[in-house]
Amino acid sequence: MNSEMKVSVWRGDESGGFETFTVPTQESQTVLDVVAWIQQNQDYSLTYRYACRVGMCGSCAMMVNGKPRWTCRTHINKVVVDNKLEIAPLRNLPVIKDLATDMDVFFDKWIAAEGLHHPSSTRDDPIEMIDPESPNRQQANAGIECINCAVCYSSCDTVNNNPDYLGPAALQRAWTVYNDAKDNDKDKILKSVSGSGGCHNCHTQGSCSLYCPNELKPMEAIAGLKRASIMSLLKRGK
Amino acid sequence: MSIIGNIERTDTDILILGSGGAGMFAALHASQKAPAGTRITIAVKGLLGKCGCTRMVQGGYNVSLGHGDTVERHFMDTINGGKWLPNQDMAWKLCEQAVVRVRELENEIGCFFDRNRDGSLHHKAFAGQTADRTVHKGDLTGIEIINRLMEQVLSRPIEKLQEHRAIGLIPSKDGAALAGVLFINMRNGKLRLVRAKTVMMGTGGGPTMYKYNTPSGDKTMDGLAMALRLGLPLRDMEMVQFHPTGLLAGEHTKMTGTVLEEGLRGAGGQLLNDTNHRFMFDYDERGERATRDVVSRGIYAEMRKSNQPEGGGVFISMSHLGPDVVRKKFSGMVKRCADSGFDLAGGLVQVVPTAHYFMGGVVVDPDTRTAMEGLYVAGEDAGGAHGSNRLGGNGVANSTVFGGVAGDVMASDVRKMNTLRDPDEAVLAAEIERAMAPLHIKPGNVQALRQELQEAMWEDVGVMRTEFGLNRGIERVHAIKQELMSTGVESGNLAFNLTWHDWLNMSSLCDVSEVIAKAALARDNSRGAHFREDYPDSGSMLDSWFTVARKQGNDIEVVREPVQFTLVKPGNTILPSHEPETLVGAN
Amino acid sequence: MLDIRLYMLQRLTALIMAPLTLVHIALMIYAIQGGLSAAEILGRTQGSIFWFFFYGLFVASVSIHAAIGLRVIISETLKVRGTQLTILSWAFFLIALYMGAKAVIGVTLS
Amino acid sequence: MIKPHRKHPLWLAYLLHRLSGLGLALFLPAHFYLLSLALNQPDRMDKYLGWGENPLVKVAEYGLVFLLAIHLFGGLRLMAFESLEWSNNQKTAAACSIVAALAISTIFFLRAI
Ligand SMILES: Cc1cc2nc3c(=O)[nH]c(=O)nc-3n(C[C@H](O)[C@H](O)[C@H](O)COP(=O)(O)OP(=O)(O)OC[C@H]3O[C@@H](n4cnc5c(N)ncnc54)[C@H](O)[C@@H]3O)c2cc1C
Ligand code: HEM
Ligand code: SF4
Ligand code: F3S
Ligand code: FES
Repeated sequence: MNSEMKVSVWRGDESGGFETFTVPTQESQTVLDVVAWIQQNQDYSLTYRYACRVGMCGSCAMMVNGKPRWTCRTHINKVVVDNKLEIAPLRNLPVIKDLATDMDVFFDKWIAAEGLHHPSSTRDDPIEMIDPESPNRQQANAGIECINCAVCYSSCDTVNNNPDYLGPAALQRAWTVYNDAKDNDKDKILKSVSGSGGCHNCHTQGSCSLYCPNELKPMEAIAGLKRASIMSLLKRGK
Repeated sequence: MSIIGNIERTDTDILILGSGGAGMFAALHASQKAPAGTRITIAVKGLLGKCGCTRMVQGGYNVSLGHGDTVERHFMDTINGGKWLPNQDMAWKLCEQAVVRVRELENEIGCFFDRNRDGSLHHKAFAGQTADRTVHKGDLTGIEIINRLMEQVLSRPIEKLQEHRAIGLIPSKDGAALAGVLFINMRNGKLRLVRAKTVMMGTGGGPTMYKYNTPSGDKTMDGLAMALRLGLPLRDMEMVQFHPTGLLAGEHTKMTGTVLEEGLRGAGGQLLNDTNHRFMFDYDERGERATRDVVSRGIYAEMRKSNQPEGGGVFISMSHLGPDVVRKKFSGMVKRCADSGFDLAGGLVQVVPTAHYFMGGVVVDPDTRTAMEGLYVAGEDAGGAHGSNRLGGNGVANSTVFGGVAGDVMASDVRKMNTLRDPDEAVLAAEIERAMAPLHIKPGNVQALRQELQEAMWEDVGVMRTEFGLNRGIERVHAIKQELMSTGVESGNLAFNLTWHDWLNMSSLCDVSEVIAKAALARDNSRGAHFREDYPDSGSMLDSWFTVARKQGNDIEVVREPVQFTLVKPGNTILPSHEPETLVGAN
Repeated sequence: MLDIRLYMLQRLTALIMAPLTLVHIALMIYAIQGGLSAAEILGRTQGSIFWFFFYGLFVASVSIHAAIGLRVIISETLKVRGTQLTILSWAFFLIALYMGAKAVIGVTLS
Repeated sequence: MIKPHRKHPLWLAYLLHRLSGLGLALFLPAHFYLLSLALNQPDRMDKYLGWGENPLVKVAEYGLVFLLAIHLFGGLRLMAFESLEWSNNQKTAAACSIVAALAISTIFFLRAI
């Protein structure tokens, strides 16, 4: 690899544009390191976001060469082509400045999908016995390690086309909660994912499952919700 | 001074700083217990739930919920681990309430911790414990805890101020109580004063002034620096916990310093020096499986011996266990190393001790109250629960337990507080002035100073300390702070101006670094995480004392206060006499 | 833009059409092979109740199915929403149904 | 141009399904119109069918059946994925449906000639 690369970085808000920097390449260097290097050495005003730097917090995701990725865990060898790199803020979210987006809608939808626990017991009750190998638990476990990085959300064109669409991460969370033996309001979940922004809008584009850095499968979770909601409609008329 | 008239001013009743385990639980409990109509606000330096260290918890959460374990046993382990320095009432509350908190997390918040085949909670054994006590969700326990908490907070009418960085605690006019908190709204660069009847600070400490460190990037000791400026007493400030195996990948990458999990050593991982010698047995008969502090010192000593110009670390080797086995058992770690270009399963990965957790913090009572009315502190910002060393698994227990306590206590205390207090405008003006100072001087390289500070602390106030080194460290920190005060930041656009925040980070880090060094100088013995080469002895347990530091004018004053053995004295135990010493391996 | 009702309708109609379409394609292959004329087609189908129901069902299904499909495409690409969208989808449905019905009647009944 | 994040089989299958559905929906009224002509003006219909000898129209017809076949198999693939417990063979299924569609329409095309 060359000892330098040309990095185009998005500047400004939605109406901004790319600016190009020359960045020295290093042996162990992630895309996040590239961005930080520019801020620390070339342009003090560059804005980006990160926290954990090890792929746990999901706050560093950006578009790298047009594909959404977690940048703290993306080695530049994986993405640099012809000594060039293009870095932009995540798609499908409002841009605050440069590489930082406003993730509020993403989380509003998470809650709107009822992606939260509906308790069936309290802190005074014992911990519920749950067989880790039971089919429901397996389904719930499949999506539980989501770090809400919004990579899937920004890869999905249905999100882009339909502002009401809850999106893959929120729906996957709803599916996880739905399969949790401890959850007490499954009807509420099905209801909230069956509306005009719900799971039935998913066209199985598959980008969500392809790009999820944790190899989760929101597409399959959404199919699960479609099934469950239809079954419930057929069985009970709701 | 005109800026002070320009800042935004808003009010709330209960204000919470930080969205780690402490902040989230405080917000939840406050919203459950406070009288109807109480306004609750949570302000955080990053995005809600997506910053701080609780999210990064890997190993798990200590709770005595099985295998014959008891609160008493958990308590005794905590006291022994902290080498008799913990505040015993806090430690007791920690162990006792952890049981309630884990049930709350499971039953009300919706966390799912790993189960045994029979459906019961799975507990694993963390080092330094006499029972299998640690509940976990794989090795991503923190994500599970914080995500579930985040959902609950987001679904409640709790005001959130994201990317609002607290920069000053503002007392009331008479100085008797806290009036509010000064923030920078990072997104637009504007200042905002939020008045509140009660404020809980849970900004999570974070020893990121060391060359190698594990915490999330947003943590820079802001809370402790603010408390220091307010004149509050801070305890155990010399106690910095190093994790023995941080990844070493070069100075230019943020991957450096991040934790390679404890389990690697537990499973038989070997530490080799640059001559391929497995050195840990030279230091301790338990070899790589010795406690964190011992292994950290072993590695540090080895690094000093080899004296490589590059400052290289030592190597962790797993391949003798069979690369495929390693790949399967530690898939997360193997992938993470691969992402920075290293082969953990088959090759050698360079590691160094890395600053991990800060035991020191604001002096609080077991109800999280501080010396100042209206201010509560919980989580890593609070001192006392761990004493000189924190057991693995007690960190997140501490932040969630005391965060919840703070929420409950504030919810009841606000009932007695009828009005908001008026801020001391002079302090407010001074805090604004302090934060804006770098914007008026010639811009310079803040990052270079951060590196200098991290070198200085690593070399002189690090894993092994001496009087000479500590004094030199203090001087170096002073010089760096001075340099910082004459280093400016480009002020053209204050919206999301990270370099301005880097500057403010440095300011907090310098202030607290000085306190760490001075407290370390005051402790002329070696306890827990604090090791003095010139005083290797631990001192008399019965006469144990802890350091209390506070700001006096421009100086830091450090005094010793005796530990009150309110529940158990050194040499004794509260375990019934028939109890075995350890339950690990018994079942 | 697609709630569970519309989704069900779209899938249901698709399921109905799938076998019908296969039969229709097979028929066309067979017909074209023999060289096709209007009279031939009509001869086969006219006056047949079976073909009336066969194509009638197809027309009903396809009108619903395509109207819902277009509704989604229109809303997603042209950002048309609300009443406007409802009017458009109904309009397509009714036109398709009307034209389809005319064709089926013409081909099978008269 | 196809944006980078879209360059993968499932997204292309989605695009294909949408375009084929759209094509069919636009063709449908025309087709019905033509058939209803059979009722009123059988001559004109014969004239149209006469065009069938025209290679261009052949290609167009080939295209229409192709669309129908693609859409049919794509739709079945989708519904199978949605309603059966999921399988990991999505991509294979997508590919197979296209192949099958091609095969059917090729048979049709060859026989027509
Ligand atoms: C890699 C790693 C692994 C760990 N593993 C374990 C483990 O297995 N078991 C265990 O028990 N403990 C573990 N710990 C320790 C544990 O994470 C912490 O002790 C605990 O989570 C601290 O919680 P907290 O709420 O006090 O702070 P944090 O969770 O760190 O939260 C601090 C919050 O305050 C915010 N903040 C900071 N400054 C400001 C400011 N100026 N204004 C506003 N907000 C601010 C931060 O952004 C953040 O939201 C680990 C720590 C790390 C770093
Ligand atoms: C023959 C059997 C058919 C089957 C099995 C079928 C199946 C489907 C399915 C499952 C969808 C939903 C796609 C999605 O949500 O992404 C769909 C969409 C659609 N169908 Fe069909 N269909 C059939 C016939 C037709 C016909 C004959 C037409 C038109 C005349 C048609 C027009 C459409 C349109 C316009 C869409 C919308 C495409 C989109 O949303 O991307 N379909 N079809
Ligand atoms: S599903 Fe994957 S890509 Fe989507 S938010 Fe969760 S971790 Fe990120
Ligand atoms: S990318 Fe979007 S359309 Fe569905 S399969 Fe994933 S949510
Ligand atoms: S910085 Fe946390 S996921 Fe990248």
